Amino acid sequence: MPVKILYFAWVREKIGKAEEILDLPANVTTVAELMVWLKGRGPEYAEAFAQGDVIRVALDRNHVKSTAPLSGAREIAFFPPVTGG
Amino acid sequence: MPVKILYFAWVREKIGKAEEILDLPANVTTVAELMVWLKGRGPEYAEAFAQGDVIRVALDRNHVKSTAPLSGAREIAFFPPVTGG
Amino acid sequence: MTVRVEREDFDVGAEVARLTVGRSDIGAIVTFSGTVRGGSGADAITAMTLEHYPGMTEAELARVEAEAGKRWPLKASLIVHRIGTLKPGENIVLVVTASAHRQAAFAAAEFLMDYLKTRAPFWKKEMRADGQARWVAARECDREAAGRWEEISPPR
Amino acid sequence: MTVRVEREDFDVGAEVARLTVGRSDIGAIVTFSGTVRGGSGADAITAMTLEHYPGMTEAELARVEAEAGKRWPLKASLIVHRIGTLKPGENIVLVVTASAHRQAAFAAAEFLMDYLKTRAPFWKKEMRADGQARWVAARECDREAAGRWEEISPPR
Repeated sequence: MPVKILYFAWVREKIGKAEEILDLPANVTTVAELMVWLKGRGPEYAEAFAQGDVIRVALDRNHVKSTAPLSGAREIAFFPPVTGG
Repeated sequence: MPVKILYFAWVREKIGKAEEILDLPANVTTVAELMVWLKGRGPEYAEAFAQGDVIRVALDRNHVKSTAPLSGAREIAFFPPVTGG
Repeated sequence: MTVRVEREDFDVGAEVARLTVGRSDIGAIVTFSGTVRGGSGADAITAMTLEHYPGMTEAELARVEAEAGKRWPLKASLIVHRIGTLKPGENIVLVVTASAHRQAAFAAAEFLMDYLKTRAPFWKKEMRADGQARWVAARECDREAAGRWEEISPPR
Repeated sequence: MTVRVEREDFDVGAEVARLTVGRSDIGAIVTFSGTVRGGSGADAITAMTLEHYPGMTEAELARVEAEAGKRWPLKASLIVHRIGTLKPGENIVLVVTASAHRQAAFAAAEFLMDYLKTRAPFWKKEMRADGQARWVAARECDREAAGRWEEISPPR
């Protein structure tokens, strides 16, 4: 099942792209597992996710914790802590 | 020593005037004594000051308690609790 | 730091613009506008008249504003209070506070309103739909709201 | 109850007027405007760029606004957040809350700002006077400010 992955702010800058469509392996079932898997895709990913604990995640546009199951989300976004307002 | 006395809101309406200049007797030295003395000036004053404890006082444009000495104030104002804002 | 008592209406946007024009040290601006509520049923009103104590009002508002400036690091502040006869929906009072950060601007605006409500010599008289006129009674909750600032030390 | 994300500037007075026109059930209107601070010395900035997550931003702001409407008896509310490149002194965000009484309007405006700061997916990048660009770091005090609402029951 292809999933749309979005990157924002410095996560986007480090990875060098704003979004991509990826087929996730069957054994990637949580946000944390997805981050580990993405790190393996290249040094730019490894650097972006080096401080994985500061990166925030949204599944289908809802904030979730990194322990959350992917639960068939179609759109997954990674970004730094928000700084609006 | 003549003193200017001001009345506002329903105190003014009950007394029927907004201000007057009065010579206070020497034995009227506190706000509370002045209120008692004013009550004696006529039924309109008696009615205005009937609920003396709800009436607020300012001496020379500063809020004071009814126990305050008049301390040579030149302008004394009586009014209900304020309701601005 | 400005205080005005006037009959004319105010425009919130114009007042904020005047207070902040050309400044880049302000990060947060809070405004409070108080307006005449029309009420309904037996409490419906057709107008409200605001009387005040000229001279003392301005002095009291300036004292309240100076106290806010001591408690919080304000970059600018403004109090405008209208007098005369106002219709439901019309503006009565405007408070504006500007600071580098929002916490100070919010706290100072609340403080100004709480103190203004209990210290500034204004009195409201309502003209009711049934033809009666009535002086508005002071609200106990306003005294309580003002009282809370005497215990809190300011978050500087 | 309205949420907008846009490039254009807003006018506080016009937004308040639009929200309250023809209404006499509102007694209190609070606005919060956040503006770009220019900083000074080594921290001087020449511009700030705001990036966001289209779709999620609007959804998150609407959720935050709906939550405020559940906690306080609001008559109207508005959130406007700008995106794009802004200069020091320019507006970033506007929150407006309207209620019968001031306590609800103040509390709801603070709540909206605290939640917006920690939940709405916006990111600021500063262009510094020394030529460097830098993503603004999240402030711990904003997390704490939002956290306090989880413990307080609303003053209804």
